[in-house]
Amino acid sequence: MLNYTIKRVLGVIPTLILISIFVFLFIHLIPGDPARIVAGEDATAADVELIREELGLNRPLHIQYINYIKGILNGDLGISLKTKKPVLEEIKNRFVPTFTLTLFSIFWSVVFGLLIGIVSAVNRGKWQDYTGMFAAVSGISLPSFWLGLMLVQIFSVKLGWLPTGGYGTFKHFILPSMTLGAGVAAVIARFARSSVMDILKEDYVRTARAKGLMQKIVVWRHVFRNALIPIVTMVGLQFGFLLGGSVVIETVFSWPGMGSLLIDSVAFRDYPMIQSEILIFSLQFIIINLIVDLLYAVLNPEISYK
Amino acid sequence: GCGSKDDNEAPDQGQEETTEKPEENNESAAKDNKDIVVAVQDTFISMDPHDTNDTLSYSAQKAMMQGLVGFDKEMNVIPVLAESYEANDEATEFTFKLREGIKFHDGTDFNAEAVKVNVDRLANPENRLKRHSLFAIVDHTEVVDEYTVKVVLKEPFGAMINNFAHPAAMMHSPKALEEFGKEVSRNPVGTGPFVFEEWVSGSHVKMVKNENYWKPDYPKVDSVTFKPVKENGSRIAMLQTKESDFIYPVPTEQVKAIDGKDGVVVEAEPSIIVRYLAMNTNKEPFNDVRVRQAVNYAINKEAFKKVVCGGYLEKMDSIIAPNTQFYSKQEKSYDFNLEKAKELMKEAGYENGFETEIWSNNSSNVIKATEFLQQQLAQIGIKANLVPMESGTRLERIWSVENPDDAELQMYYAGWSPSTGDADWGIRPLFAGESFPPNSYNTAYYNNEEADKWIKKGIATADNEERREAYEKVQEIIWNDAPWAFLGVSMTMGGRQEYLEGVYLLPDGSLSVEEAEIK
Amino acid sequence: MAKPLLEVKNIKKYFPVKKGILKKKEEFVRAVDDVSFDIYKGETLGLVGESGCGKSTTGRMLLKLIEPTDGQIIFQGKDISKMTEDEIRPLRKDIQMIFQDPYASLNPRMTVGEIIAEPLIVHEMYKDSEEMKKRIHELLNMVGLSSYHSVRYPHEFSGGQRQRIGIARALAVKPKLIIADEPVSALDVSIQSQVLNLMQDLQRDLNLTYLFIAHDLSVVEHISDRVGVMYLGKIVEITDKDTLYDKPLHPYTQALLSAVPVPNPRIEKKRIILEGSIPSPLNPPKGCAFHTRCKHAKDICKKAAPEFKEVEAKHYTACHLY
Amino acid sequence: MSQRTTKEKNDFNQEEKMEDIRTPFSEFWRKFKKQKTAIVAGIFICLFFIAAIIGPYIVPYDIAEPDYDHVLEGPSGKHWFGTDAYGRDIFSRVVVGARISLAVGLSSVVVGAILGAILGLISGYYGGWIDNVIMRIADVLFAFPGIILAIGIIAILGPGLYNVVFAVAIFSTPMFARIVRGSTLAIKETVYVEVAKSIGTKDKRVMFKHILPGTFSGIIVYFTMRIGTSILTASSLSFLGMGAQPPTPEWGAMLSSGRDYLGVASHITFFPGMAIFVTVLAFNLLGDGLRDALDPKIDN
Amino acid sequence: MDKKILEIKNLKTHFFTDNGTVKAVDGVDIHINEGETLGVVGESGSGKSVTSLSIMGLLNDTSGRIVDGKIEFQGRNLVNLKEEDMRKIRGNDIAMIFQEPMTSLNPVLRIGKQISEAIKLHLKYDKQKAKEHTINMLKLVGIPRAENIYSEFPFQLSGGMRQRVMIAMAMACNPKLLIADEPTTALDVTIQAQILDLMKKLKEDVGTAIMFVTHDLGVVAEMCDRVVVMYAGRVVEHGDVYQIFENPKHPYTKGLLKSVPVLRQKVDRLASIPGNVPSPKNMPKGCKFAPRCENAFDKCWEEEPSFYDIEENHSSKCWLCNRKSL
Ligand SMILES: Nc1ncnc2c1ncn2[C@@H]1O[C@H](COP(=O)(O)OP(=O)(O)OP(=O)(O)O)[C@@H](O)[C@H]1O
Ligand SMILES: Nc1ncnc2c1ncn2[C@@H]1O[C@H](COP(=O)(O)OP(=O)(O)OP(=O)(O)O)[C@@H](O)[C@H]1O
Ligand SMILES: [Mg+2]
Ligand SMILES: [Mg+2]
Repeated sequence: MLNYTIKRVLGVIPTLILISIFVFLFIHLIPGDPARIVAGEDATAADVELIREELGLNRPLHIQYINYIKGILNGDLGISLKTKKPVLEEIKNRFVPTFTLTLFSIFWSVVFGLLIGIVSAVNRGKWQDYTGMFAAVSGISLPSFWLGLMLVQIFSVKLGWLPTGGYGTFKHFILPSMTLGAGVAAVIARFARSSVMDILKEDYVRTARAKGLMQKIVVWRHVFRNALIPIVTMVGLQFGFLLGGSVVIETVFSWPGMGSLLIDSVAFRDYPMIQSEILIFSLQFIIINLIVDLLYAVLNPEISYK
Repeated sequence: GCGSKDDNEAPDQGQEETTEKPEENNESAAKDNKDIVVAVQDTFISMDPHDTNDTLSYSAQKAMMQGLVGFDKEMNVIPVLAESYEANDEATEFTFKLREGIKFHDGTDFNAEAVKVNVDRLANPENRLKRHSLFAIVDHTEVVDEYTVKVVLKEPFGAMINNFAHPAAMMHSPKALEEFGKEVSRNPVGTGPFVFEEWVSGSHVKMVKNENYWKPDYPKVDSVTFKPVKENGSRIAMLQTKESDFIYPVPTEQVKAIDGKDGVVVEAEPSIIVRYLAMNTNKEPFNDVRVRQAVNYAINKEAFKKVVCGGYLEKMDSIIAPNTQFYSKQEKSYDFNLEKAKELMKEAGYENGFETEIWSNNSSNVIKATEFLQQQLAQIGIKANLVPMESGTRLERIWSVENPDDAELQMYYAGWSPSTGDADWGIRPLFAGESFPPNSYNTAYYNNEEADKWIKKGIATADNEERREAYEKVQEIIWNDAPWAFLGVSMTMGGRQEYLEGVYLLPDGSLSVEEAEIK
Repeated sequence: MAKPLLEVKNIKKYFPVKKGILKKKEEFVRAVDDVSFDIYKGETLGLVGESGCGKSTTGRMLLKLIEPTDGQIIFQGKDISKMTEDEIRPLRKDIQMIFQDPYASLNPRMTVGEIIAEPLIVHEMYKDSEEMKKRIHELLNMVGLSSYHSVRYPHEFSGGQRQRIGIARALAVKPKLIIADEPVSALDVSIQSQVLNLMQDLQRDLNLTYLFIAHDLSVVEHISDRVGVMYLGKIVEITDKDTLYDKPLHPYTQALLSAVPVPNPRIEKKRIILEGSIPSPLNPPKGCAFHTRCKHAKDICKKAAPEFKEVEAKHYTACHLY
Repeated sequence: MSQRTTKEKNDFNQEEKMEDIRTPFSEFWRKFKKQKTAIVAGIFICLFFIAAIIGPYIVPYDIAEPDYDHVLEGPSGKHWFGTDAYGRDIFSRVVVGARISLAVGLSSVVVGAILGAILGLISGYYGGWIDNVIMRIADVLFAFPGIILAIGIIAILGPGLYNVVFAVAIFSTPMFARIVRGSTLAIKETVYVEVAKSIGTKDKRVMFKHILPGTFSGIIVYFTMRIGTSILTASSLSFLGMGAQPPTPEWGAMLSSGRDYLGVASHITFFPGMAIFVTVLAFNLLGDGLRDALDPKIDN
Repeated sequence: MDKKILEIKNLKTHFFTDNGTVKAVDGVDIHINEGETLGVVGESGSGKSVTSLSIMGLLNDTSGRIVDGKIEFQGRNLVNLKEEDMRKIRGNDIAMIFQEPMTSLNPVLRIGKQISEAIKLHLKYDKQKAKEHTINMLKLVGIPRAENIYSEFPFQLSGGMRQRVMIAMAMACNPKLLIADEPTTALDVTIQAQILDLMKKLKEDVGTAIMFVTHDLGVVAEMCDRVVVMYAGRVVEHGDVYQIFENPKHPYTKGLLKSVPVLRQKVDRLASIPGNVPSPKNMPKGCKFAPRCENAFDKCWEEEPSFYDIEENHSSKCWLCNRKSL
């Protein structure tokens, strides 16, 4: 298991390097001159040139990249062009809201998704199945921003139960995480259903029944854990979906997270900020998937014992 | 496209700002505390007024910091930290007599030395402050005595006092400047009614009551929290759910739905923000004044007001708004007249119209306005393609073009708030021959020697009569030349709870919370 | 004496398995470990052994579906073990393979006609499509199916019929040698005998040579002329079938033969029951690979691998007892 | 014993011959016919396509013609879905919008699927470093929040429908590549591919004749569902102001511009929202049905 | 003398699929006496497994249903038993071993747990006692290092070991009837020999009745007391081993016996049964074997024969055995 862990951790490195290059190039392809933006609209060409020099934007791309990587390794993500503060400092405050929001969303979407999926699979072809799957298909068919706006209309404006947006107490989490998690819950439900249905056909489930075990035990002890193995991998991938979704959702719910920061930074061509944000988004995704992989190994003794 | 803020040049807008002024407030109990929440449209960028160029950041800063002079609700210059001021006739020396006994939040005394530190900071190009341009003209600052300070300019500039009224000229505590260095932008220390408490990026800026405020009885609330809420619907919802006490701006579409309901009041006030569709006068077909006038006649401003602005728009009858200093109403009317428009097009040789592009930013309100303009222009055969641009792209495509002849810009929809309140800032950046992008905002590439002459005259003196005369001339020339389609003057739309009073929107689109009071 | 059609000399296949954190450490699965045999024209060589002993790997290497790690494969006097794919392609007409699983070896998305035509198309044997069609029908009839079956899809056929299709495909290019990898082990007994009979008939009519891989000793006995017994990547005994079945020399062969259940309730068998199962080819036992399960194991068996030698005329075995 | 036997036997076999030929397609169709919801969804999709094709010619109003005297009117007999801020007929716009949304959804997925299938096939078939490179790149694209990727591409290329198509295609590609690679890896190991190789079939033929068709069932299912996702993504981009240009009646753009009227004239957002929902739902349900019909494991 | 522990009468189990009804088992009569081993042989698809599953009541997860007939176990009819009562019999009175040792154990649960859960359930042992019992069972089936294996996972065992685990699991609660559905088909001959040996020993010690399903006639000859031959969802012949092997009466049984190559019995050419098992969609009207039968005559095509006694305990479903008709 230790070996496996180390192997997986080391395996992430090439991906990270590739991502850093990709992000770096990608950002530089976007039209819009950051020096111009920093200088402001009414700055002279000379001013802009000066600022470009100061920001190191006039150097060859590969030098810029190397400097950028050097900086990262020293824990220096650069200075935000917009606020002129260290990027790390800016992101620090924004990281937690997004991270907690995604965790919240993934938590409840996994719980509900699994529940719906299992109930549907076990009651295949009955009304529970149809209801569950209809809800799930609807979940992935709704535009999330629309859902968000509608939920605010209903739960905040009409009923006055929940705050319309902002970051703070538990109540603040409910609507954004529901909106963000709806699609993922739906995907998980559908996946769980088919995964459970596959497992139900396995020989060892028949063995378990042949022992005279109760349905409940068969489902939870023998089916569930095996069905979980493929689901866990899928949940990891869904995390990327959540991170992306947070960009839209944070706009709708005025959530002070990385997503809304990213939109701002893109508008401002705040290169160091965008780079770092995307890097952190990707890093988060990779780490989560790493954890998922390890969890996968824990669930699957065949891997953890090698 | 008529909200007073969203479709301006923000976030990099030249000048938009706020002033505060003391007023009376009482207490009451419709709300069980005295902490007010103000929801605004965008995130704050900086708390250093010298290095800020967005109105919204100023709105927050103004609650904590103050300048020597400021604006009242009609954009008239009034003394704040200075008791009085005077200028010499050549408009090269400005002397301020300071109010005595004022302390910064950190206990530092406010005096001539403090003013000198601030003005020097602004005037020094090496500091790379965004607002350096307003003070680049300053030659040096002299401390005359403890409470008298004299600012000497390199050359005459008649509108200088308005520059001092601009929030860019608000005063930092010299101690804070020394202590925090560049970090003052996160640690504002001023003389204002509220003391900075915290700024959680993307979430809120919070400030609490200044117990030692120099104006007696103020402030009347315990704290003010500004929250950025981008989504219009969410801002409205916050007002409806009482999560916020004041929101700005209120989307015009929603006014009817909320005004007067559940204790919500919407206030619409005229602003100095003008809405326009700039036409590139440097290029065909808009180098022909007849085409430009035809465009002006072809647009039904009444319908624009109704459809795009929900009725909240004032008529524009000069190139600047009525509340701007030296405004003069123009004779010639550009009221909707399709016949005339078609005739002019025919005269100009464009009987069958032409194809063009309207550039703009990409907020939903702006797109709504440009879509309307597109429909209107179609009436005289102009097929306008809309090109909404996300702001980075817009900057690149407009403000990176060094040579005017390379400009691809044809029509550009935008708004302008001359935040010094002076005609100069309402005209020079937009119409002077020297103001072509990338230097400034003359997106019409309007270049008229006659107009330029008068624009120069207007700032070469501090004499108001002379200035007025100059600006009357300028306004007439440009209005007749129609480098823009003049669409209207925006109204500032603020929504508040009934129990909240004393929060004002100034004509430049900035917000004042100094007199906030819960009734 | 005639030259063999195929000579296999000391072929080995070590599958590398990457180990360790950086996958630097390599270990090898010794799937086939020094195997030699000859096949003569017109004969059937049977290859038996338990699951995982390397029978299929050996068969695949002969076709170069798996690159041998070492050794020579001489087909009609030419060493094919070092040839490139392009050089070998023409030779593929001469060696064909029949696979164990009649369900998996037919592409479910192709009709039977297309499946049988595939080798003809690949080797560009017919310019004229009508002629090719005729050939396909001829082949179908040859294996006991009807022409109208050519437009159907494999899933409509029973296991035995599918195996016939597989045989027809192998015969399409008129091969000299057919490697049959457990062609009947997935079939029911009543069908198995049909296929075995068919293979025998075809051998006689078309003068085919078979390498017949199986784990069922009775089937191998029935169809083969000579039989080789494999254990853990090695051939432990090889001779003509009567000698092998009457007088097996290697203790493993003896145990194997005794383990086969005989469909006769009167026979009371004296079983040699082997303990445990085949060791992993990843780290085979030192010395004689079989010593861990061998009743006769002596000290030498643990130390030295026995030589593969001709103990009696044409009877080769690798055991320290001889 | 009777002589009838042979004849009877022949009859019996003859009967077998008379059975329909069961092609993989007829097999699929037999199973698909059982999927009632999927059939309904399929019919809906056909209707959408018909609307997309003939819509512009049959709608009651010009979609670009403003009527400032009848703005923001609710649904009525005259305007079934009401009118928007310029007094345009929302029903007409929604119907014509089907053309845009379907075109964007379909074409971006087609591009993504073709690119992905080729990459996945090469990657899975050859393995080794090619596989490594392609899959690492796919990983990177995966780790990159999709909408950000799209925003970036739009920022580079500028807004507009073609660019949206391209952006969404790029962001669908890695998933198709993975799916195809997955099936390729599985099919590559099948005995029938080994058979093909043993016969001497060249790589190209093995890839395209034997492997590719086997990946279709996986692609088709994901393809259908992905159209839904693409329509959603395109509308998200419009929501963020980076999608179709006005006055194009793209549903997402309609939603985006209508959202300021929530609570005042909710029908402006309701109908385009429903249009997106129903379309995406239909594609997802069709995809579900296709999966069940194509999945050999499911058989009853 | 012979007490019937299980008696199946006219069992019909049909699957209701999209393609129509598959009559997998269509009128099967089988009985098993206490302590005896009954061999069930037949071609693939002849309904052997479905019969076993019908006895166990494990058709729930499939589209199959028992449409007719009786399964009497110790006098109780299992067909209409409530799931709750059936559960108490399953794994306790009747246990089953499946063909695939590789997939029949849950890959994520430890061996010990998989065996002891049935013990805890049926014998109501506490944890400690269940563990002891489990380890004893593992030892009984000849697993070395039983204590260690207890906490290992299935993937750590070889196929033969897993099958031993399956047997330990099945035998754990001392069932009165053990259904072994092709327990050695997936194993190598040497391993098969080990398992068969083990089963014989267990049977001698415990005296459980075994229903041994297989298609290997050699195994039947070696293991069974009586044999039932199935074809196309029906029993076509039954009798004791000697009767079946030495005096087969049904043409199918005869064909079957002749088509297997037998070690050391040289034949130039094997006999074979022509044709294929009829597909369920295309069943002949009369005797299901008629299309493949050399001796079929008119009547065979029209009418299905019933059982005709040949000698004591030996009967066959063939018109040729009907003395009256001849
Ligand atoms: N590609 C491979 N990589 C690693 N090991 C392999 C590979 N192919 C086969 N092996 C190993 O080589 C050994 C011999 O395998 P092979 O398939 O030749 O056995 P076999 O005798 O044909 O068995 P069976 O009777 O089950 O078909 C086995 O242990 C197998 O696990
Ligand atoms: N779940 C099911 N759904 C539909 N048909 C089934 C199902 N299970 C079995 N059958 C059908 O029932 C018939 C009998 O199957 P069964 O598994 O009993 O055969 P068997 O005698 O055990 O064969 P084998 O020797 O291959 O195990 C077959 O035709 C099979 O197709
Ligand atoms: Mg093999
Ligand atoms: Mg079976």
